[in-house]
Amino acid sequence: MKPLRLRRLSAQAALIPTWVIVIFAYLGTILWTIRISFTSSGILPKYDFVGFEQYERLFRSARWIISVQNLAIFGVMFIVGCLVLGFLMAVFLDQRIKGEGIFRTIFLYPYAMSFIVTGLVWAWILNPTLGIQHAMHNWGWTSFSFDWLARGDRAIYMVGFAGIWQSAGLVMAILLAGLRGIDEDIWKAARVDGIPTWRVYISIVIPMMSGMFVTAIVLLAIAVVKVYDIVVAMTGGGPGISTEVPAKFVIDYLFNRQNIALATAAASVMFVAVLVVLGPWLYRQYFRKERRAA
Amino acid sequence: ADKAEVIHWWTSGGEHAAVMEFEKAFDAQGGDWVDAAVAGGGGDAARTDGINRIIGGNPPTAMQFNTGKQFDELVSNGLLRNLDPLAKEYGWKDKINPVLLNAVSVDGHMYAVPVDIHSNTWLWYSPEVLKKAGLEPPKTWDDLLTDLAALKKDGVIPLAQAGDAWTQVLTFYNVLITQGGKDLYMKIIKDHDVDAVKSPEFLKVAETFGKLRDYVDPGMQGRQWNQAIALVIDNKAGFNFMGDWAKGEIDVNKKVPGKDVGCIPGLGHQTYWVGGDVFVFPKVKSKAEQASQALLAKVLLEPKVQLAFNEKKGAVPVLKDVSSEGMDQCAQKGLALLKSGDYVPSSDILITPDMSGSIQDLVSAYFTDKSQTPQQFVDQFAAIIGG
Amino acid sequence: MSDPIHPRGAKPRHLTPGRIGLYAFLVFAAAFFLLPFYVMVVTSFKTMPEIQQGNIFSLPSKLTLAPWVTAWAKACTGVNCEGIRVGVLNSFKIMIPSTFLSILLGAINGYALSFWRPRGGNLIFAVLLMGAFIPYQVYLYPLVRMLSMVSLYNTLPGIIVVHVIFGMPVMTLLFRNYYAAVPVDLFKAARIDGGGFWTIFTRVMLPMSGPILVVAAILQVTGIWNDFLFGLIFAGRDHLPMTVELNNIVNTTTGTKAYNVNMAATILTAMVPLIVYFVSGRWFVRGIAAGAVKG
Amino acid sequence: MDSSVSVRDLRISYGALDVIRDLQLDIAPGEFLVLLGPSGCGKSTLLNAIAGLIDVSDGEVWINERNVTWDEPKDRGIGMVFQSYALYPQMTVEKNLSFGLRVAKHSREDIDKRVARAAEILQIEPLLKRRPSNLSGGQRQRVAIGRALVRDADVFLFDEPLSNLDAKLRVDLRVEIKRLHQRLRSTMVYVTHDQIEALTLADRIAVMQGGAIQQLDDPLTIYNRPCNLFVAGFIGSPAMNFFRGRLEEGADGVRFRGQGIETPLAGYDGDTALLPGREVIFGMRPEHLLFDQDAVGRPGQVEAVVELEEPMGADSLVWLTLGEARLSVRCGSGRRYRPGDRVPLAFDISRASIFDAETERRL
Amino acid sequence: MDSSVSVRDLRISYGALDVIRDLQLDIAPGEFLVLLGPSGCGKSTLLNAIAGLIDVSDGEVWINERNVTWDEPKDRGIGMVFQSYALYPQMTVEKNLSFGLRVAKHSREDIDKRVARAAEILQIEPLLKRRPSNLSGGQRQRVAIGRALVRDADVFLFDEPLSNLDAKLRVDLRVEIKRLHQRLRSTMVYVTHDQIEALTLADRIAVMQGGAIQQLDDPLTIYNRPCNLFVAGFIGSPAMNFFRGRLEEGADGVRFRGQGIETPLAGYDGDTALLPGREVIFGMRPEHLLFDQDAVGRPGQVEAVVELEEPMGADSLVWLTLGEARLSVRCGSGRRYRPGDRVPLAFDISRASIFDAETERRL
Ligand SMILES: Nc1ncnc2c1ncn2[C@@H]1O[C@H](COP(=O)(O)OP(=O)(O)OP(=O)(O)O)[C@@H](O)[C@H]1O
Ligand SMILES: Nc1ncnc2c1ncn2[C@@H]1O[C@H](COP(=O)(O)OP(=O)(O)OP(=O)(O)O)[C@@H](O)[C@H]1O
Ligand SMILES: [Mg+2]
Ligand SMILES: [Mg+2]
Repeated sequence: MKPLRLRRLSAQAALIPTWVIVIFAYLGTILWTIRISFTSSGILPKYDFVGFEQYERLFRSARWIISVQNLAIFGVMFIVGCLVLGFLMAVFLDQRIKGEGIFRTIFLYPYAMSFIVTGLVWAWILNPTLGIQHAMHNWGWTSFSFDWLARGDRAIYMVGFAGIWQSAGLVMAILLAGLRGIDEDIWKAARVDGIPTWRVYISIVIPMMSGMFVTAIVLLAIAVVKVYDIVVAMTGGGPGISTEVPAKFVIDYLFNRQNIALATAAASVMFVAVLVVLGPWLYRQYFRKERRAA
Repeated sequence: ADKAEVIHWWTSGGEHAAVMEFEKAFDAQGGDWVDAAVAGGGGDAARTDGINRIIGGNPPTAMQFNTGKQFDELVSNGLLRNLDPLAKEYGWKDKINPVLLNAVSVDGHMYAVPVDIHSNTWLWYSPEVLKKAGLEPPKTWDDLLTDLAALKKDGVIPLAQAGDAWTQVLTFYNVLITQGGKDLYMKIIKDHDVDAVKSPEFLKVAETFGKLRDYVDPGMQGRQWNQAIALVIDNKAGFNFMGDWAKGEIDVNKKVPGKDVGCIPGLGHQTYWVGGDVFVFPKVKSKAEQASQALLAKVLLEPKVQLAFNEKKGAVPVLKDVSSEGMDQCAQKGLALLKSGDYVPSSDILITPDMSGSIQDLVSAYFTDKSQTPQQFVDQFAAIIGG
Repeated sequence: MSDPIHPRGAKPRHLTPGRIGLYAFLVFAAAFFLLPFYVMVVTSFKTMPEIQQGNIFSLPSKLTLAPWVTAWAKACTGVNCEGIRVGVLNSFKIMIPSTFLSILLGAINGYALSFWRPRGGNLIFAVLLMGAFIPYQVYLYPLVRMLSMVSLYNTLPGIIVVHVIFGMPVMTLLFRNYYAAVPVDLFKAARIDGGGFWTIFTRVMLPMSGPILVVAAILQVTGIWNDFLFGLIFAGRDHLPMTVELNNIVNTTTGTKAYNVNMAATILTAMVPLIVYFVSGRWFVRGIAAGAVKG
Repeated sequence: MDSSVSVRDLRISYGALDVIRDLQLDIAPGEFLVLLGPSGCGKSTLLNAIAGLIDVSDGEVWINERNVTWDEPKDRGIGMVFQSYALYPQMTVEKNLSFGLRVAKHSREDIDKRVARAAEILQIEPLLKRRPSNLSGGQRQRVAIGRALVRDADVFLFDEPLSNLDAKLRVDLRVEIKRLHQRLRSTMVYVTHDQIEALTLADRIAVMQGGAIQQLDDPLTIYNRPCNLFVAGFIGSPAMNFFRGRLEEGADGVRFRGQGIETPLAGYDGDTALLPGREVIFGMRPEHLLFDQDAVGRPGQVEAVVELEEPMGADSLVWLTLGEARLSVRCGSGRRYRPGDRVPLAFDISRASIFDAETERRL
Repeated sequence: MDSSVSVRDLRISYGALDVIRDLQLDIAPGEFLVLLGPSGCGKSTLLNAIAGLIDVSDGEVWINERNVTWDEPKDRGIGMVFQSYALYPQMTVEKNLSFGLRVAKHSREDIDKRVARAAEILQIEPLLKRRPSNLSGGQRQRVAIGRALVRDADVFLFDEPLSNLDAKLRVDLRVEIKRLHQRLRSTMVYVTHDQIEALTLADRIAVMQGGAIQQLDDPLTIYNRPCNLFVAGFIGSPAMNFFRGRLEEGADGVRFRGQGIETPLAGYDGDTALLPGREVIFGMRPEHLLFDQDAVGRPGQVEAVVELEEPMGADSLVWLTLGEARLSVRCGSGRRYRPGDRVPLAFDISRASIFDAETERRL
């Protein structure tokens, strides 16, 4: 028998706060959430059992369906947009340009500001009677029309647009770090091979930076699933319910509409979806690799 | 002095002035008002905060709710103080307007103090804009639609509508109550009568409401209620549907309700749609705080305070025996309806926040999407009421 | 250079179209990113009538500082008219310990998970990773209950604990990745030198975690400083951060919204994170390079 | 028992995989033992087990007559030097050296004394105030050794301490380590996969493969009388030349025949009798082949064709083909050979090694 | 003019710093030229300039009689192999080899043919479908060479292609590169700081220091007749033994005296006359010292004290002290020497090198 080893004990002891948080704040909450989703609770939890009633109602709800659709649209647009714009900015900043520090700060600052007001400013800028369209009309271009934020079928794209504005800088920073980490010799080898620069980026550099892209995508995906502030600040879910998102659905039902059972059902669906969609991928990214390295 | 921490969401200019009246009166009687205003979303943030604090065992002394079912469940879980002893002491049950008394009572026990009566839906108009366009204030819904069309032709914003969903719901109820009538409203909202929803009358309501979609401007999205009424006040738009709290904004702009800005309590059936604000008093342990609650409750319902508060708030006092003297034209019209019995309880009083949320989703989706037909609207409405 | 057939010496440099396009893109992108900030700044210096009449993009015709004064010291919410300055101290009181503790805990987790591989380490990490994807609001209700059970609800330590809880996934992820890149030999050397868990952590690992500490600090300072919801619900009346005040001012619906005041208040509130970005932006990229490479 | 380090029945597994199986090792006090073997054979694992940095699955580790199997690394009286130096990057050299002592709460004077002594031995006094990032590779390595020195360790463990350095520096530091050992006379266990290091440094070499020790002997024995095919092939650069064939009865005793070679085996320095008929592998080191002038008139002389000559300054390597076989010969740098030259070649049987083709053990 | 690569008046500067100054170099077609020098001397910079990967500050680069100073790397007819391999990690070996051709829009058959040929030459056919991460170091190196091969380059440039590999593999790949050169007969320019590689591979070696070429000669000349002290010290492992002293007139001609040594210099193979009175440095390679039995009875015989012996299998290195001087001797692995042994020592003057103490040039 191995004697108990002190060093293991101190490592375990150091993790006690983490264990407490993981068990109570995370695991406990998740289990509680799932439990409540099977009850008929209103504003306060009630521990009865009504089966899948809340889930049935959830999937009958037009707002939930729209929320999920919007999440998909927003998610794809936001992640792709941030990656593309962030990557372009990173690539251009990596060309030994003058004033790199200034540009970098400009690209990053939106991430430092709360969306409560930057969202409002975007709502203005995109508002047809206040913003760009109005300015263009004032300047004489009266046929100019840009009213997507006011159109139910287009508004979600504008939300995505503002989201990209906020987070592209972060992606830029991550990818810039990745670009800086690429072996100089790869560039030389590609030049000797006569490969055009854009081709090097697409065929060689991007695949090489997959680690950085993963980090960026994980951070962006976390933001997508939780997207709330930006919608509230820019559209409040409107016009109508055309820019509703799941997190807002959960929150509205949690406290305003006083139906925590439905809210937790929605949250559980989100959780399961994340588990199913991202779980295997996260597992591969963070656990399988580790086993191999060990 | 005893501290009383009060959560509310009265943060706009008019509301700020009004709530100051409460504070002054309370402090004058030895209390110590600790203000806990939380703005935003028609009280969302404030309610989130308050409810969590009650659950967390650290309740505020008092907390604002809208008249209605928002706090029912807190009552059934025994989290709110029963106000019956106070009501008996001060004789509130006789003095308070019965609609409101009903609304703050659960199983005959009083759990909240109503502080104002609002009519949640009026039609406001700009006499100047109408005059310029050579129009008369409308008498019927058809008049209104004609006027709107005329204004649209003139290039004026016909209907100043805000983008927030709840303002669109107000507009909808205005059509429902004043075009469809009190009975239709009660059958649908109180009795959840699906047949009433499927009746031709309701379809007509849906059609009229749908027609309004044509008269809003593209700037609606992102506009808040006060900006919408401001358009009417500034003579930039013809009409606006909003509750009587709009008068607060009119006052702040140094205009006179009923004169500079016209008010119509209903185009067909003139009806007072009773809503309002209440304060609840969560159960607290400390005796001192309980005393504070008692004091605050008493102050809130003192006639003098009621008058001062409601004047600033643009509402009507909850006490039956207040004189209409000194009130503006619009308030007087409202009070007359109240006295004549031409009133209905607001939907908040009749249905759960859950259902009212579903209705809100439906109404705002319909109002902002012209491709939806009235019939679709009716069917979905029936689904909500029926299920 | 004169004889193209016999090139000699340095290649002649041209300002190539590519290079021009590159700067054009950067300037254009910068303009796009600065647009909202520009609108905020010019609006904050305009008078209300001008805002209502004019174009949101135009420069103020008459510069006024009044909105800034109002935002800082006079703006009303409810019955109080003290501007956003009331929350500043609270914001610092919340942010400093929360940032410190969440980074510390994240670092300990990352360190323990990378080097000591304790039992259940993978479970911790998996749960944290999944937990990061759930909207915060779902946690509110149970957290309120739990914190009130241990009498932390509506206290300064309570709000700090909440920030620590929600900072944990990303902090742990950052530090775990960073320490995974530290040669394990270093850890072994320290063990032979007699270091225990804490000695190695405080005297060997932490001092060499500079770059990632910068990244963690930047993320946490911005996140915690900008938080509104947790501050509102968990901080308690005496510790409300300035974002609650900001929300009250911005979402307050005075007759015509005081947009100039709102903008000034926002810029004032954002000052701290902006300064942090400005000062440490250089290290941010370096730190990310050091910490996030492994994905 | 008189041994400084002793490993008994050691088994180490990662999950289901046994990396080390039933390993026995006794190291005498003051001995310089080198663990040599290809990458992944378990050298570092064994060293880490001795140091207490990984838990053993079974067996015991004794250091200085004490069972330390479950002791903490710091309590084992060892010092360790790593391939990547593993210096604490944010500490000065002095702090690096004294860290362990400070952790163990030694007195200020004691620490100063020990650091000064180590710095003097390693001649790094001028570097004491610098950070590792400002040191050259060789200097870093010295500091890493110093860290073991200050601990007054009885046993020094080295894990490929020189493999990150360039060739020239490696030679210098190798000599320094050897001198250090002569001066301190501590027990040293040294992991490497560089055979020159192993041969030059070791009192005894343990050649490992697949988690087991193949041969444990002094360098010359390992080099000249490798106990099996693996050891023979692993040691020596360029590698020993091997020829497959069989033993046959000839006029002058047993002969080897195979791959175009036929040579009598008289004078073979073997362990067992050579039985005719056996399939064997016949091995000759490049420098033990008799070549050109030296080969003329020797028994079993053949002719090989030059493929390539590699001059190395002091001597040359000549790569030859002989039938299908390809072999290398080391010779003085006198004459130069051109590809295609035909050169006589013979075998110095007294230095050959013959292995059973099946068991691969030396005969 | 008959040269494959020619560098004229080359100057390369980073900012104010001239890394390479006024460098001239002519490489004959089919020649294997090695650039050898300590780290930071500008080897890679020169190679990159030839490849067109950095812009020259002044001067010209000619490849195959064409002035390519301003040409793009791909248009220079070169292939390049990097120390870190620089393989494209996400592509299979086949894709790695063919990527340049695909981009240049070669026909499918042409690509296949070239890849097949390169794969055959390098014997990497079985690896074509693998990713670089699944290859061993040696295999990666081969793929990197293959990438240059498929380009049908006239000139191959290697930047320390073997220094990331372990010793054993280095020997094998060295031989392979040599064979490749014999087979292809392309011009090759090879950067290394490993002198064994330089000696074994090169037709000519350019020894560089501080951005300038010190000596450009064939390996044996460089080894035996280094033109100055730097080259002498840099080449050879262990390094040449140096003794400071002066030339004196003796009975038997000029003698060297210094650091406890006195020896006649008759038979010195020098470039200039040896003038007595000159301060000089006397250098002997470890393998050219006469030692033990060999030294007995030689002129200028002295006695040295053994400090350390390093057996290296094939031979041994013995480290000696002689007065204050410390020196190394390479000898056969017959006898073993113990520290403290006193052994006779003499000098084979015909293989010595004598340098002017001031100019450091060979006399
Ligand atoms: N943490 C681990 N988990 C699983 N297998 C491991 C672990 N560490 C080492 N191994 C395996 O144990 C074997 C021995 O590893 P070890 O590091 O001792 O080899 P080594 O002889 O030191 O090699 P090298 O010369 O490359 O350093 C290898 O096959 C390796 O894959
Ligand atoms: N981009 C650069 N900026 C400034 N100096 C440089 C740059 N690249 C190289 N140098 C300097 O030029 C000199 C020559 O560098 P180079 O890489 O050619 O050396 P090297 O001989 O290849 O060395 P090594 O053997 O270490 O690869 C060095 O002193 C180096 O510091
Ligand atoms: Mg190892
Ligand atoms: Mg180099």
